Amino acid sequence: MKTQVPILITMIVGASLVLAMFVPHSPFRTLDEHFSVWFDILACFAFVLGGGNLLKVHLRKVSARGKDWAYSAVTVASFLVMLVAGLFKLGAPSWDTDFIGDGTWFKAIYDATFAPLQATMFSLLAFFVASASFRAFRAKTREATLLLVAASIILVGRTPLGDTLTAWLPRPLEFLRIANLSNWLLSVPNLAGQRAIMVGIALGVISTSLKLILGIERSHLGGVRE
Amino acid sequence: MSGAMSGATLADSMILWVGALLTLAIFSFLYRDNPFYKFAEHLFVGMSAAYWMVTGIWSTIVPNLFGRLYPPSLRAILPAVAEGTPNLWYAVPLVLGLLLLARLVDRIAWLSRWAMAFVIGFAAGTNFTRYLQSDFVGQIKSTIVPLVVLGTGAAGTADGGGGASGLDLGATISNIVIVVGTLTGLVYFFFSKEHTGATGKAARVGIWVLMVTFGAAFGYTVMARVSLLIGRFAFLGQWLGGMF
Amino acid sequence: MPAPRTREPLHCTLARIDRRVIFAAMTLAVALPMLFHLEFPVHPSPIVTRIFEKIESLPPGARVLFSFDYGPSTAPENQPMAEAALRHALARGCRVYLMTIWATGPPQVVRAIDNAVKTDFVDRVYGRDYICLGFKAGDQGAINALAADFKGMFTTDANGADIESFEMMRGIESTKSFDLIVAIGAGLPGVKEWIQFAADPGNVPIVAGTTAVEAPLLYPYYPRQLIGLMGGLQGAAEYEAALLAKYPQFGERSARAIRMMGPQTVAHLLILALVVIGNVAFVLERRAQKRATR
Amino acid sequence: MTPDAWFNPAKSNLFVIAAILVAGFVWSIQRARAGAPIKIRRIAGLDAIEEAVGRATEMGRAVLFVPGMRDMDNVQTIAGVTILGGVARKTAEYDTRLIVPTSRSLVMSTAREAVRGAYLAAGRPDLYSDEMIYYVTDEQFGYVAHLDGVMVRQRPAACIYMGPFFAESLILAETGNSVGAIQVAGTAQPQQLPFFVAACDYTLIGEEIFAASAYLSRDPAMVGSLRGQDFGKLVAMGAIAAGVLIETLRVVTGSVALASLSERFLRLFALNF
Repeated sequence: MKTQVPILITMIVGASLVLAMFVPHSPFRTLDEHFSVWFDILACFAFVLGGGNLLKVHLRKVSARGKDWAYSAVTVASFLVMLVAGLFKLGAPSWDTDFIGDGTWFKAIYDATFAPLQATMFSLLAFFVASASFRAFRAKTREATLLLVAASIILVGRTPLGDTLTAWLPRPLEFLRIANLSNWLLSVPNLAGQRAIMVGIALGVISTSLKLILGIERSHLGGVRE
Repeated sequence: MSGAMSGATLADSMILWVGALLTLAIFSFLYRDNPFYKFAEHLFVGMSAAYWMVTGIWSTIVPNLFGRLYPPSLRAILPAVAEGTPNLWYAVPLVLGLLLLARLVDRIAWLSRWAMAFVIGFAAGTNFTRYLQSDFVGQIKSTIVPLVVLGTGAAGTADGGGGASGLDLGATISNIVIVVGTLTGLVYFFFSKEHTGATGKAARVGIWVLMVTFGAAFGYTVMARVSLLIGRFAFLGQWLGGMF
Repeated sequence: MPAPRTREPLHCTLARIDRRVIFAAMTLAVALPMLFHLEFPVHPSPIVTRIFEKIESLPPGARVLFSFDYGPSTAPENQPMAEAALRHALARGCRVYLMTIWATGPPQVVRAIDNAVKTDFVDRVYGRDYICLGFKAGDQGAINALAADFKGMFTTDANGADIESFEMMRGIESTKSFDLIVAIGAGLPGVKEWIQFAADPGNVPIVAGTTAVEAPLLYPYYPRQLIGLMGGLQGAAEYEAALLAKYPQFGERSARAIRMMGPQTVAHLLILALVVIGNVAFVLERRAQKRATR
Repeated sequence: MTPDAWFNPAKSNLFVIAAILVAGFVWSIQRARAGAPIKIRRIAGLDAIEEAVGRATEMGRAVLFVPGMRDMDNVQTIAGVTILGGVARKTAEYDTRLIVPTSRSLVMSTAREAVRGAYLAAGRPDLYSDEMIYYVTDEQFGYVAHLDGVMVRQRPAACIYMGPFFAESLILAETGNSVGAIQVAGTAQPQQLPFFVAACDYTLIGEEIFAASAYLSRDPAMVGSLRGQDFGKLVAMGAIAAGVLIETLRVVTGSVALASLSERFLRLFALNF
């Protein structure tokens, strides 16, 4: 029951979805679409599971009064405030309006906190890009040097300065202008590399899927092979 | 930038202030970990978990589960859906969802594996077909190009070299690089052959191609990240401009 | 390297540079050019010029579909390019149709209408010259459906008014009814899906603008399946430059990306300088090590 | 095509290609099970995991494992969780603390099964606790903010990132580096690979992440599937080489017969036959 049934479920669901590509007959025709919606629904139950787990972890920290328990209280409080505001559509004119419409508390909290926090975390990347450039991008090997050269051409090529720097090149050497060079880099070697990676990944995905459907891969079930 | 505050309501300026202070709290992490960052981090975690939960409930569970299982239940919330006919198949995801929640109770936690098995099967089935079609077969097809290009001004190359007649040198070189690059890149990924001898040489060329790819991605990504930082600074400028 | 005995070798000094110094440098590299309004002259590259020429060639009354497939998080990159192309299409007297397949897109459409249409083209009439169709869910499925039956998907405009009540919607059957698609995107679904599901199957001309991160992934389509591409902020700035050269009346309002390219360029130079300094330190260090082992 | 047919002829070419690939896989797996010796090349990134766990043990610090930013419907996440099983087996043997924050609760559930199984297999079920693996938030940057906090406060000696990663890759790798952790990463997101390659000590590139579970387990059937993957690459390379040859000859000779052959060959790879 604990291992065999899950393996059987995985096998049936996976195999019928693969068949669905070739078999237009019902029920296969709409299987992909229905299973997608089912998965979305399950993922939403998972939000409840996740939220429950989050509360459990942080409430335990609060009640134990360990180090930094006050911050856990911040997490619990902000979780509950956002949850209540959203589930009860606080501030909305009626129940049949959008839960994140204008004037709702949910949207106001979102605008004041969620949106700037997200954008700022995102923009931290510019700083980390700078420190990584200094620390990590070193021409240790021939490979690393290639990466650096390609990156530098793009970095300079995508600014007004790069244009000015190489605009003097005469017509027969036009292809060496940095804008042209960076275009070529993107549309030729970059393309080849992307393709090799994509085909490799596709085979990796196909192989993993097959192992799951055939029940060979089962470590996600805690399954040590019998 | 300035003047944006004129005519702003109290609520708007509060939103701006809270946003600006939280922006600074996150930036302070760059100096080192500190109570402001810790506060912002814990706030972010709690709020965003609830945000996704609420969004999931209103945009998926309500219309796609209850709305299909028993539409009349939604008369007050989604009148447009309430007239539909019940679809009992949606009892299956309901049951699977409840099985998933069994994880919260230790004694029956193993039942959640059944729901997980569905998810894994779904992943295996859909990804198998999707990757086979667009990434495996699709990419093979796109790589089939002639190694020799005749005529002038052939589209697809940026360097536009070549002469007035006969061979288009630029396009020819580009196509050779694409084919050789793709093939040697694939050789790099061989697992059952050590990278020695001819395989080793091909794999070597393959890794060079991969490195150029990574370099290009690096350059472009740097550009995008800097633009976002400029956007954030402009936001702080708007806040500062509003203060004076 | 003949350094005096009392001073520590240069590579040690360089290796000890704190991350925070680099962070401070980055802050200054962005903030100072913003404060002092540093600007560089921008020249459009061929891949952007082709977009400009395409829109320039459209006759008055041509139908142009704009899709704003991005949210606030990438607006610094996407918004200037969307507005520049929109201004250009309106200046040519085209009829423009604005929509989005991103749930976070509608506020961006509204902003573009406020910034571009309502300031520079006050004489244009809603429903005759421009229309806001709003958001449509379904990702690439939505594009696929629009390619078959446009008004079947958009039964109303963004404000809920019947689609048939608008003069400019007459004769729109599918995406094939448009003379040009302008897709401004930040990821999935985005430009790639517009090419695959609408432009390619229906043979509709398409031009695009994307974030810098997305741009390398779209080069395989240029120039056959995609007429031109604005990649990141630089792409947007180049378009603004092309637009201002022909239509100087837009002035400062259509130079946002050009202004942002000032700090952007300085930041790029900083990154390059950091790479160089890092590598100098690395070479010195390796040399010192070799000497020590000898 | 009639909507109620039992086979869609427009997909018959895909069916044949899929059949060839599947047959290659099954044959390789059967051969490996029958005991045919299969050599697998060294994958440095995977060997580094053992080293990383060993170092964490010496230093008495934790190992942080991040399974990426997507849900269980992503095959990379499944691969990540499988690798986590291998890592957990090592931390169980060495009695090293393991921290696994997840951004999806389904990933949390699956990861708990995998880690519990690994601790059981290593004979140390007493060391396992559910608290090692916990859900943070689905929000990308909320999760990153938390991971950064964990890194600077708990100072793990090893950070392992395996799964689908996006913009956050560099924030994680740089923060991990600033606390002096040894870092091993693996992802199949091409845009993020340069950052992992530059900022981490070892990186599994693209397909290598899918080879990891076979590599770690050394189970014959799993190793056989790697052979199957190589067979698939040979199929791809052969098809490309043949196609390029035909196309080139067509251009050089200008022959009509070759033109129709090349057209037919390309049609074999059409998405709708």
